[in-house]
Amino acid sequence: MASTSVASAGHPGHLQHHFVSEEQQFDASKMGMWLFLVTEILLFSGMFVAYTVFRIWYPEVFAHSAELLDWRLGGLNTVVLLASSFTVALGVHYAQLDNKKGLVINLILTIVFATIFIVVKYFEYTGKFAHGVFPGINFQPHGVGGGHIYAEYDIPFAAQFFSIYFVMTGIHGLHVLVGMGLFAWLITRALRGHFTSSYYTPVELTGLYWHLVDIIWIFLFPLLYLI
Amino acid sequence: MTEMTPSVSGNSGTVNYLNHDKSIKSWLLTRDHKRIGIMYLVAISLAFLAGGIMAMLIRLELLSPGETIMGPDAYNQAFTIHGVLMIFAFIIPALPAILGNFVIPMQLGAKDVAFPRINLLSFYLYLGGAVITLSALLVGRIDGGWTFYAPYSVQVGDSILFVTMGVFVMGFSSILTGLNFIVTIHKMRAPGLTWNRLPLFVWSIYATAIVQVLATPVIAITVILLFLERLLGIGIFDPALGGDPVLFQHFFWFYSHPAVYVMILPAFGIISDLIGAFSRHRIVGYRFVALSSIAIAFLGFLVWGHHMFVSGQSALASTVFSLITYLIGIPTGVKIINWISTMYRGSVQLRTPMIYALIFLFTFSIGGFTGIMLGVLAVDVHLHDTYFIVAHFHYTMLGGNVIAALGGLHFWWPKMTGKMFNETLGRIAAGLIFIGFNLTFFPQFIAGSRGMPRRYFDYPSEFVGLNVLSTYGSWIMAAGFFLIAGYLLFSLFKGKKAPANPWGALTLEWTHTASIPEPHNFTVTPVVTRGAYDYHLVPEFYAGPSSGDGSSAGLATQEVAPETTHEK
Amino acid sequence: MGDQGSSWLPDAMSSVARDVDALFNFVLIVSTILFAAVIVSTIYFVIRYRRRSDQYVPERIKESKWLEAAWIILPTILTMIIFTWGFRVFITLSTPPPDSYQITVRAKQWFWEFEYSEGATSTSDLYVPVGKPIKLLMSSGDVIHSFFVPEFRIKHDVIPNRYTSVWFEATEVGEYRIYCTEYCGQQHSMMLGMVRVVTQEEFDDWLDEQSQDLPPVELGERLFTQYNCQVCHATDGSRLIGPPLNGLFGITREFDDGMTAVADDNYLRESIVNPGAKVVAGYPNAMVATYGSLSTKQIDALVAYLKSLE
Amino acid sequence: MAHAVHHITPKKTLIQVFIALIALTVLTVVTSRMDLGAYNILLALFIAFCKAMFVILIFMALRHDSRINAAVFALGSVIVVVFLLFTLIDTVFRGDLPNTVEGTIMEQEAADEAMRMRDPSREELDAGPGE
Repeated sequence: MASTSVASAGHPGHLQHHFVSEEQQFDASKMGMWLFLVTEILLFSGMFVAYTVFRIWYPEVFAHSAELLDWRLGGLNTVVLLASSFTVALGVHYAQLDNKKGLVINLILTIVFATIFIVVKYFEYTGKFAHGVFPGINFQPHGVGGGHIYAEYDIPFAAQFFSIYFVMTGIHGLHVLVGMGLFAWLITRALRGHFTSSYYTPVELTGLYWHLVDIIWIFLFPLLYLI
Repeated sequence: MTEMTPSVSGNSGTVNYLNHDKSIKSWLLTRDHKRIGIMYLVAISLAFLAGGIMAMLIRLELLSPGETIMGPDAYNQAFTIHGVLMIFAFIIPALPAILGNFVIPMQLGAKDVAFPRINLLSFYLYLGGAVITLSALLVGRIDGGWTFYAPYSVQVGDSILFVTMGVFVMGFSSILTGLNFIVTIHKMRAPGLTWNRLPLFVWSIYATAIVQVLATPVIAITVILLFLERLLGIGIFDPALGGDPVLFQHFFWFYSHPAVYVMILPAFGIISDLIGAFSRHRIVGYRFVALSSIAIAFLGFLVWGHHMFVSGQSALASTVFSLITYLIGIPTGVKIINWISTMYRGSVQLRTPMIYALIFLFTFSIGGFTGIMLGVLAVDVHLHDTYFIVAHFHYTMLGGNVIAALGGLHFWWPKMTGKMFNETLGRIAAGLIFIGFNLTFFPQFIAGSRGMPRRYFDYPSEFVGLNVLSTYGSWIMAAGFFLIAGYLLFSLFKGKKAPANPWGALTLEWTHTASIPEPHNFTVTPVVTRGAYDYHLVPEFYAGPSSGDGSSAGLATQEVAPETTHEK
Repeated sequence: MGDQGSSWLPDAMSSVARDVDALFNFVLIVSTILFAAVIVSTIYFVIRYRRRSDQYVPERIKESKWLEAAWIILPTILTMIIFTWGFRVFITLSTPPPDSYQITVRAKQWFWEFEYSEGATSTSDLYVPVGKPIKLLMSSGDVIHSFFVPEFRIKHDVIPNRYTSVWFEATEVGEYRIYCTEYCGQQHSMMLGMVRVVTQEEFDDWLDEQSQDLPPVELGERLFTQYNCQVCHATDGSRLIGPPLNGLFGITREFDDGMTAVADDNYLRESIVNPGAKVVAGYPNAMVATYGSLSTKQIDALVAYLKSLE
Repeated sequence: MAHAVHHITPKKTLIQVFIALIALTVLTVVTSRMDLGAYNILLALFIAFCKAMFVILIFMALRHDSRINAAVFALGSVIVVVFLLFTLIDTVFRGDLPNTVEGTIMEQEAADEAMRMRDPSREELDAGPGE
C-alpha cells in the first residue's frame, strides 16, 4: 500500500519533492491543519476563561446585560453559520466526487451565508453603538430602543460584559472575514479546474477551518445571547 | 536485502547545501531546513549579543549601590530589554529553531521538514517580530519588565505596544516551528525508524513542539487583551476599571510557565545525545527519558500558579499548584540519574561537547534543587521576587538551555560547517564559562535569600560584596563567550576539515550524511535497523584503526525488510 | 528571642521566622547532600570509565526495574514530606491570630503609608510594639507593589482595588527594612521603609505624640522626609529629577508652556496636589499625582516648611 | 491510490446532521426561556457540546480520520479545560484564607453606599475593610 503507483508514475505537479507519496503529503497537511485549529481553540480559550471568571463573579450583571442582545438575531446567525458549514461539507463531498459544478455552487453558497452573517453582525453592532453601548470606558448606554431603556443597563461591570461580547464576537467576525477571502480564492482555483478527487487539499483544509469558526459560534451563541 | 554504504567522505569537491547555489537570493528564499537553521543561528546570535550587552550593563550598574553607570530610568529599560530579548528573541527560539531545524530532519532520515515554506515564513516572522520589538526603542522608554504585569503595563508609555506586538509576532513564528516539527516527526521518519529508535533529541523537540503549539496562542490573546485594555479600557485586567490584575498573571503564566519547558526540554534532548555519544553507551532508561519529556510537557501546563503564591490568588490554588510542581520535579530528577548511570561502565571521552554536558549536570542540578525550594509554599513566600529567583532562573535557563546549546553547537558544528574547531580553546572557553557562570549567579542565591529584591537599581550596602563577585563573574563569562565566537569563526577559515563522523556517534546525521551534507541530505533514503544509541550492536564500526576520531568507514547498516513508519 | 541567621538567611525576628527557617534549612541540607551525590558520582564515573581505547565498545548494562522504581518512589515520598511541611507553615503564615492589632497600609509610587487605629499616621516608618501580633491590611493606590520584610520572612503583593494582608509578631526590639518586591516603576528600588519595633510603652507614647500638635514647619519637614520628597527635590539648590525647592517662595517661575507665575501659597499648594498643572521649564513632568490624599493640615504644614527653606 | 482511502461522507448523512443541528439550535433557545436555575447553563453547554460533536465528527469527518488528528484535537480541548479549571480554582476561591479579602474594594464601597442609602443614620459606617 505504501508504495503507490502514483509515485512510481512520476511526481504529480502538486507533490513536493520531500514527500514520498501524495498520501504522505495529504496526511501531513491535514495533521498540520488540525494542529493549527488547536492553536485557534486556545486563542479563543483565553476569552472564554475571562468570560467564565467574570460571569461567576457577577452572574446577575451578566444575565441583566444579556437582555440587550437580541436572541433572534443571534439565532438567525447561528442558523446561517450552520448552513454555511453544511454547504462547505457538501463542497468537500463534491470535490471528492470530481463534481466541479457542485463544488463551486456550494462554495458560493458558503460565501453568501457568511455575508449574511456579517451583515446581521453589522446591524447588531451599529444598533448597540447608537445607544452608547461600546466596549470599555466608552460604555454609556442611553436612549430607548427595542423595548429597552438603555440607562437601566448602566450598572457596574456591565461594561465588562459588553467588552467581552465585542472582543469575542469581533475576533470571531475577523475569522469569518478571513474565511470568506479563502473561499473566494478557492472558487477561482476551482473554476480553473485545480481540484480533483486526487487533489483537493486546500478545499479540505479551508473547510476544517470554517467548521471550527462555526463551532466557536455554537458556544458563543448560548453563552452570550441566552443567559 | 541490500547492503547500503553511507556517504562517508568529507566534502571536498562535492555539491553540498552551502555551495550548490551561493547567491544571496538562494539564501533569503531558501526552503532548505539546514540553511534556515543557519539563518536562525545568525539572527538569534545577534539577539543573544544584544541581550548579553544589556546583561553586562546591568551587572556593571550593580557593581556598587546607587548610580554607577546609569540612572534608574536607564536601568529599568536595560533589564526590560534584557528580559524581552533573551526570553522571546533568544532562548525560546534558540534550540528548536537553530539546532532543531538543522538536525531533526537529518536525524529522521528525511529530506526536509514537512512544510518547508512555512518554515521559511516562521523565520521571517521571527525576524519581523524582533524588529518590531526593537522599534519600540524609537518610540520611547521600554519599561515594565518582560512580564508586563497589569496594571503597570496599562499605564506606561506606548512603546510597550510595540514590544508586545513583537512578542505576538514572534509567538506565531514559534507556533509554526512547533507545528512543523510535530508533523515532521509523525509523518517523515525514515523506514525502520520506529518511535523506540528515535534519538532523544527528536523526542525532546517533539515534546517542545507540543508545548509551543498549545501554549503560545494564549500569550497571543493575552497581548490582544492587554492592547484593548490600553486602547479601549475593557476592564478585564485593569483594577481601576474593575478588572482583576491577578487574572492577567494567570493568563501570562499559562503561557510563560510552559514556555520554560520550551526552553529546557530541547536541552534535555541534547544532553542525552551528548552523553550517549561520548559514553558510547545506550542511554539508561531510554523509554523513561523519552516519555518523561512528554509527561513534563503536559505537567508543565498544570503548575503556572507557583509563580503566584504571594499574588493574592486563593490558597487552594497555591496548594494545588505547589503539589503538582513536585510531580514535575521527580521525572526531571530521574532523568539526571539516568544520564549519570549512562556513564557507568561506559567509555567516557571528554571532548568539548561532553564537557558542556557535565557542566549541565552541575548547573542544572543546582537549578533543579533550588526549584524544589521555591516550590515549598512557606519558603517561597520569603524567596519570591528576590535575587534567589533570578539566580534559580539563570541556573536553569543559562545553566540548562544555554550550556546545552553550546554543547550542541560544538557537537554539530563540524556537520554544519565541515570544519573542526580548536579543541584546546574549546576546553578553555568551557572552563571560563563554568567559572564565570557560577561566580555570577551563585552569590545571587545568597543575596536573594538574605533579602535583596529583584529588579533593584539600588541596593543596601550589606549586599555590596555579593554583587561585586557577581559582576566579576559576568566578565569572566563574557570572556568565555567571546572566545567561543572567536575560535568558531576562525575555524570557518582555517579549521581542519571535519570527517563525516568525528565523534563516532550513531544517529543518522552522522552515519549517513557527509560533513557538509548535500542539499537533500541523503543520496538514498536510509533504512534504520537499530536504536539511536545501540553502540553495542555495531562493535565492528569502531574496530577500524582510526575510527574513533573520524571516518565512519566500515560502518554498514544492514537493511532489513523496510517498514512503513508514517501512520495512516 | 530572635534567632541568629545563617550565611543564607538574615536574622529571624518574627514568631514564624523560625518555622520557615527550619524548613528552608531542611530542604537546603537534603538538596546539598543529593547534589553532592550527583557530582561525586559524575566525577567518579568520568574518571573510572574514561575512554582507554577507541576500539572499545562497552556492553549494554542491565537495567533494573526495581532501581528505577526506587528512584521514583523515594523522591516522591521525600517531596511529599516537604510539601506537607511547607503547607502547614504556609497556613500559619497566612492566618493572622484573632487578637492581632490592625494597621492599614497604603502603597503608592513610591512610598508606604501606615494608618493606625487611633488615627495616627506615618509614612515609610512602621511603628509596632514588640511581642504582639500585628496584622497589616494593605491596598495599593496605583500599581501592584509587594510588602517584604526579610527578617520576618513575610511577603505579600499589595494590589489595587483589593485588600490583602500579612501578619507578624516581632520577637525583638529593632529596626528592620521594608522592601517593595514587585516592580512598580522608576523608583521601585527606592521604595523602602523601616519597621521600627519598640516596646509597648514606647509605642503607646509614640501614638500619643502623634495626636499632639507639632508646629507646622516641623510637621512639614517630617512629612517632606516621610514622603521621600528629597529623592527628587534638593533643598540645597542642586538639580535632581525635579527642581530644587529652597528660596522658592515669592520668586517668579517659568513653566514649560512659556507661562510664568509668582510662587505664592496657592502655587505651592497646587504643585503638591496637582503637579502636572504647572511644570517648571527644563524639568520633566515626572511627579506622580498621589499627594492629593494629604489632609489640608498636612498640606499647610508642607507649604509652611517650603516657605521656611532659604 | 492515495485518494481512494479518503472517506466520502454520503450526502444523506450531511443533510441529516444539518437538520439535527438546526433542531438542537431551536431546542437550546426554547430551554433557555424556561427557568431551570443552575441547570440552564449546564443544559445550554450540553446542547452546544452535542452540536460541536456533530460538526467535528461528521462535517469535519474526524470519525473517519486518522486517530492522531483526533488525539491532537482532544489534547487541545483538555488543555483548554485545564486553563479554565485551574484559573477558576483561584477566582472562585479567592480569599479562602484571611490574607486576601474576597471582594474588591469597589464592591465593598458600593455595598456600604447602598447600606448608607437605606439607613442614613449610620454615618459612621466606613468604606474601610471589615475585620
